[in-house]
Amino acid sequence: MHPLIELKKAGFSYGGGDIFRDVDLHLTKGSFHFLTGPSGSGKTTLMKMCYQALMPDTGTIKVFGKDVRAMDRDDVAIVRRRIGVVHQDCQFLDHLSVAENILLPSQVAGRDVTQDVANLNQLLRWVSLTDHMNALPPQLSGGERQRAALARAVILSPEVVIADEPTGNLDWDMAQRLLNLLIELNKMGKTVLMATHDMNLIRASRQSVSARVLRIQGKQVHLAGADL
Amino acid sequence: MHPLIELKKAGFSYGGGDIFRDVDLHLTKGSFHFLTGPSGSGKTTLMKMCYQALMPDTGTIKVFGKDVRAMDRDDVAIVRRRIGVVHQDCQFLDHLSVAENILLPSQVAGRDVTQDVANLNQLLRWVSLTDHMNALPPQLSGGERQRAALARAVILSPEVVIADEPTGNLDWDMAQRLLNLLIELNKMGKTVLMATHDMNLIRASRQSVSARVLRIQGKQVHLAGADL
Amino acid sequence: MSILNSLGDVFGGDKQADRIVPPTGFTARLTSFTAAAMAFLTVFALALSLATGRLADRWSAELAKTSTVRISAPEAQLAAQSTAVLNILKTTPGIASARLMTEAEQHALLEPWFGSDLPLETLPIPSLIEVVEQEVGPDMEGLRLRLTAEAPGAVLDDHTRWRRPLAAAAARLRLLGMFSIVLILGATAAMITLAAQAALAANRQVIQVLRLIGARDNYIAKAFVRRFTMRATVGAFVGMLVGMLGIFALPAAAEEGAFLTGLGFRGWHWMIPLVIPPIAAFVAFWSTRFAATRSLDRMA
Amino acid sequence: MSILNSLGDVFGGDKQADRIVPPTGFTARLTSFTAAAMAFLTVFALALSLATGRLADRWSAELAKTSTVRISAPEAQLAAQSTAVLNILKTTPGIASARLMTEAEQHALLEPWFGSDLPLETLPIPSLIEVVEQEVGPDMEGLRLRLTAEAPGAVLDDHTRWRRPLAAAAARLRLLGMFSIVLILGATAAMITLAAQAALAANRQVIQVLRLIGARDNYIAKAFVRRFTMRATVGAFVGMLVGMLGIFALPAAAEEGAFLTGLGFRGWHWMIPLVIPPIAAFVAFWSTRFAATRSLDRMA
Ligand SMILES: Nc1ncnc2c1ncn2[C@@H]1O[C@H](COP(=O)(O)OP(=O)(O)OP(=O)(O)O)[C@@H](O)[C@H]1O
Ligand SMILES: Nc1ncnc2c1ncn2[C@@H]1O[C@H](COP(=O)(O)OP(=O)(O)OP(=O)(O)O)[C@@H](O)[C@H]1O
Ligand SMILES: [Mg+2]
Ligand SMILES: [Mg+2]
Repeated sequence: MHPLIELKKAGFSYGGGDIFRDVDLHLTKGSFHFLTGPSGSGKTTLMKMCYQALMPDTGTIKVFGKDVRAMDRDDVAIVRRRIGVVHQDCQFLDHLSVAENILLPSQVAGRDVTQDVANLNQLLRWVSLTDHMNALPPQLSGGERQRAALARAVILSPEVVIADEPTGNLDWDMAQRLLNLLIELNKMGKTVLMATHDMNLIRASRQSVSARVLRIQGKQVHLAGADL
Repeated sequence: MHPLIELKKAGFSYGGGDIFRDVDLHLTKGSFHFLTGPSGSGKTTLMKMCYQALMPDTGTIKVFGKDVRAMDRDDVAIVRRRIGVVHQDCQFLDHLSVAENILLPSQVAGRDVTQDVANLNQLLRWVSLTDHMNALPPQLSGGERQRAALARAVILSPEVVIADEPTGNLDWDMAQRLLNLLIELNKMGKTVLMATHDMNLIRASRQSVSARVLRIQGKQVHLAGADL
Repeated sequence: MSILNSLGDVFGGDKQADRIVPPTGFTARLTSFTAAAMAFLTVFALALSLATGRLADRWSAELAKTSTVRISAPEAQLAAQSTAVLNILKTTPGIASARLMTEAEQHALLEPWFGSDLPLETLPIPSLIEVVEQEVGPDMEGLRLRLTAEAPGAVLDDHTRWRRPLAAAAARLRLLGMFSIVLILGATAAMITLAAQAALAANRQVIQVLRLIGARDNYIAKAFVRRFTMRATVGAFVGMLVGMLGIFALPAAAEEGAFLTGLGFRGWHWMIPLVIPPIAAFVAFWSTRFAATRSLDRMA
Repeated sequence: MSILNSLGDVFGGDKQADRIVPPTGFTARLTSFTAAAMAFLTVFALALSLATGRLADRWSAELAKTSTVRISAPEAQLAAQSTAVLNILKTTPGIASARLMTEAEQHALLEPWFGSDLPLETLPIPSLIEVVEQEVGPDMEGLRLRLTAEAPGAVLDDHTRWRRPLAAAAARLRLLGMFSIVLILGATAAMITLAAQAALAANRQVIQVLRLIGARDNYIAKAFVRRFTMRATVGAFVGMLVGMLGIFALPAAAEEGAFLTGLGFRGWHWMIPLVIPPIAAFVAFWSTRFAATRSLDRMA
C-alpha cells in the first residue's frame, strides 16, 4: 500500500540556510505520529510541506500518490479537503460564529451543510465549546480557539489530520481530552500527525495508542528511540 | 507600601454571565505570581484588567495608586510604559524587523533608541533570537514569536511584567530559560505576573524563586495551597 | 466562462458563499461612494455634452454660412461686373452657390432702416450677390484679391463669419463633455480595482483560512467580485438618480428651456443616464475580477 | 493645536514615527490615485470655467445692449414725433440713454449695402434713435405699446437682443464649472476619509500593538495623518501637472487661441491650478484627522 503522504529526499530552505536536507518520511494510512523538536527546528515547516503550503526545493513529495509539483491550485484545494489542518496560530473568519466557522469546510466543499450538523454538535461537546458555539472567534480564549480549530479540522472526518501544537494553550486535562479525540479518529483509520513539545503528553498517550515519535534534529527527521 | 496593582471587589462580565465576582488581588512591588486555571476560566481577562485593556464592571482597580476609572486614554498609555505585557497571541508590526519591534516601546516613549541597543543585544542572546533580529515577524516560528514578545515586554525594564502563557509554544528547555529571565528581573525588584497552565514549570521554579500561585476558580482568584 | 454567465452569477448570487466575505467595512462604502460620485458626475457631463451638442447644432444651422458681395459701379458697368463676380465665385473652391439678389430681397434688407416705402427704383443702389459657402468656407483673402482685380466695384462682406467660432466652441464643449465621461469611466475603473485590491489585501487572513480548508480560488474570487459588483452597481444607480434629480431641479433649465441654454435632458435623452448603472456594473465586474485574480495569484 | 503647527508636523515629519504605519498597500495607491484623478478633473473644470468666463465677458461686452427706434413719418411731423419718442424713452425705466443719430452715423450704417456715395439728402429717410439699455433692460412690450400710442411712425427694433442668451449660457457654464469643482472637492474629501478609515481598519492590529506598548493616540493618529496627507498632496500635484500638460497640449487651444473658444489658461491664470495641491493637502489633512480620531475612539 502506498503511503498517503510521502517525502523522498526532500530539502527546503526559506532563502537563508537549509531547514531540511534529504528528509524521508512516510505517513501510511492509519498511522499516528508525534512530531517534536526544539522551537525553530522546523516542525511547522515540515507540516506545511505535507499540506502543500510550501513546496520542497529538492526531492519529491507525494500526497495521496500524486506528486505535489504536478498539482495546480485547484488540485491543492481538493487535497486540502482530504486533510484536516490545525494551524499553530488558529485563524478564523472573525465575522462568522464559531459554529459557522467549524462548518466552513463543509460549505466550501459544496456539501449540504445540514448533514454535518449532528457531527458538529457532537464535536462541540467533545471540545467543550457548546456554550460558545454562537460566539464570534475574537470572543474566545486562547485555548478555546485551539479547540475550535481542531473541531474545524476534523468536521469532515478527513483521511489525514495534521495538528500543529494543538494543545499549546491548554491545561493538562483539556490537552488529554483533545489527544483522546485524535486517538479516536486514528482508531477509525485516520492518519494523524501532531506536533507538540509536551513530552508528558506523548508519554501519557502510550497506553492508548501505538504512536511513533519523530524528532527534528540536524535538518533531518529521526524516529525517536526509547529515550522518552 | 501600596501595592502596584490592586483589585478590590472587582467584578467583570463580557455581557453574558459573570467572569469574575468580588475579586481581591494585590501585586506588591517585587512579588512574583503565577496565574493558573483551566482554559476559559479568565486568566487573560484578569490580566487585561491589570493593564487597563478592560475596565471592571464593579469594584475598583488601582494601578500605581491611581484608580483606573479616573484615567483617560493618555494616562493609560503612560501606565503601559511602566508595564511590560506579553499577549497570548503575540502581535507585532509585521513590516518592521524583529529588532525594530523589540525596540518599539523605546521609540513610542520618545526615548533615544540608541541607548537601548546594548540592552537589546543582551536580550536577543537570552531568548536566542540573535540570528533572527533582522527577520520580519511573519518569518518567525511560533516559539520564536513568543520569545520576541517577551523581549519587547522587558526591553525598557518596566516595573511590572505581565506575561500571558509566554511558554505555550516552547519546548521545556526554552521555557525554563524564559522563566529564568523573568526570575532574574524579579530579583532586580520587578513585579511579575505570569499565566501558565504548565504545572511542571511552576514546580521547577520553586528552588529559584518564592512565587505565589494564584488559581481562578468559581469566578474568584484563590491562592493555591500546597497541592501543587 | 461567458460574460452573460458571469454577470448572471453576480446577480443571481450564492447567499451562502457571500457570507465568507466580511460584510461591512470602509472599502465597501468607499466603493459605493466612488461609484455614486462618479455616476453623479457622469450625469452632469452627459447633460453638458448633450446641451452643448444642441447648442452647436442650432448655431450651425442658424449660421446658414452666407456672405454678400456688393457691387457699386456706374449703371453701365454694373451688369458686366456682376457677371464677372458670379463667374469668379463659381470657380472658387469652398463656395456652394452664388446668385444675384432680387429687388424685393434688397427691399426687405433695407426695411428695418427706412420702412417699406423707400423708392428704391430711383436710387443708384448697388447689386447684391448672396454667396452660400460650403462646410469648409473659401479662402476669403484670396477671394477678396481676385474680386478687386476683376471687378473693382465689388466688396466682399462675410458678415456672418463672426458667429462661426461660437459653433466651434459649442462643438468643443461637447467633445470635452465626452472626454470627461471617458476620463470618469477610466478613473472609476481604476478606483474600483484599487478598492477591491485593498479589500483583498485587508482580507488576507480570510483568504488564507479559506484556502486552508480547501476553497478553490474561483470560489473566493467570485464572492469578492459579487460583493463589489453589487456595491458599484447600487452606488452608480443612486448617483445616477441623484444626478438626474439635480438636473431636473436646476431652475434655469426649466425657465429658459425654450432657448438653447437649458442644461437639461430633452425627451428620450432622459433615458441615456439609465445606461450608467449597467456600465458601472460591467466596469466593476471586470475591475474586481482582474483585481481578485491578480491578488490571489500573488498570495499563492 | 494650531493649523499651521499641524501642517508643519505633517511636512516636517518624524521619519522614525512614520515607519510605524505599514509602508505600502492598495489603500495608499488608491489615495494617491484618487487625489491625482480629482486634481486632473479639477484642472479641466477650472479651464472650462475660466474659458466660459472669458466667453461670457466678451459676449456681454460685445452686446453693447443697444436697440434702435426708427421713425418714419411725413417731413412735417418727423421732428415732433422724434421729440415725443425721446421723452418717452427718457422716462422709461431700464434705459440708460437715447439720442438721435446724426446723418453721418446713418450714412455709416447704410454703407455696407449701398457704398459711400448714396445721396441720402435727397431721400425721405426716417430718423433713427439709438437707445442704450441698462443692465436690466426695459419692458420691451410696454415700450412698444407706448410708442405706438404717442408716435405712430415709431418702430422699436431690439436687434441685438438675440445674442443675450448666449452670454447667459456662457455664464451658466461658468457656474457649472465652479459647481463641479465644489463637487469634486467634496467627493475627494469623502473618498480620502473613507480610504483613511479603510487603512485604519486594516491596520487594526498595528494600532493594538502600539497601544499595548504605550503609544498615545495622538502619536498613532499623526503617523496616519502624515502618511495620507503626503500621499494626497503628491497625488494631487501629479494630477495637476498632468492636467495642465493636457490643457497645454490640447491642439485647439493654441490654434484658435486668438478667439474666445480656446480651452486654455491665459497669462497668470496658469497659476490658478497651483492652488490645487495645497487645497488637496488641506482637505486630506482634515479628512484623515477626522477619520483617525473617529477610528481610534471606536477602537477604544
Ligand atoms: N516565512 C519564513 N521566512 C523565513 N524564515 C522562516 C519562515 N518561517 C519560518 N522561518 C524560520 O524557519 C525556522 C523553522 O521554523 P518553524 O516555524 O518550522 O519552526 P517550528 O519547529 O515550528 O518552531 P516552533 O516550535 O517555535 O513553532 C525558524 O528558524 C524560522 O525562523
Ligand atoms: N471579547 C470577549 N467577548 C465575550 N466573551 C469573551 C471575550 N473574551 C473572552 N471571553 C470569554 O471569557 C471567558 C474567559 O476568557 P479568557 O480569555 O480570560 O480565558 P483564559 O483563562 O485566558 O483561557 P485560556 O487559557 O484558554 O487562554 C471565556 O469563556 C471566553 O469565551
Ligand atoms: Mg511551529
Ligand atoms: Mg488566555
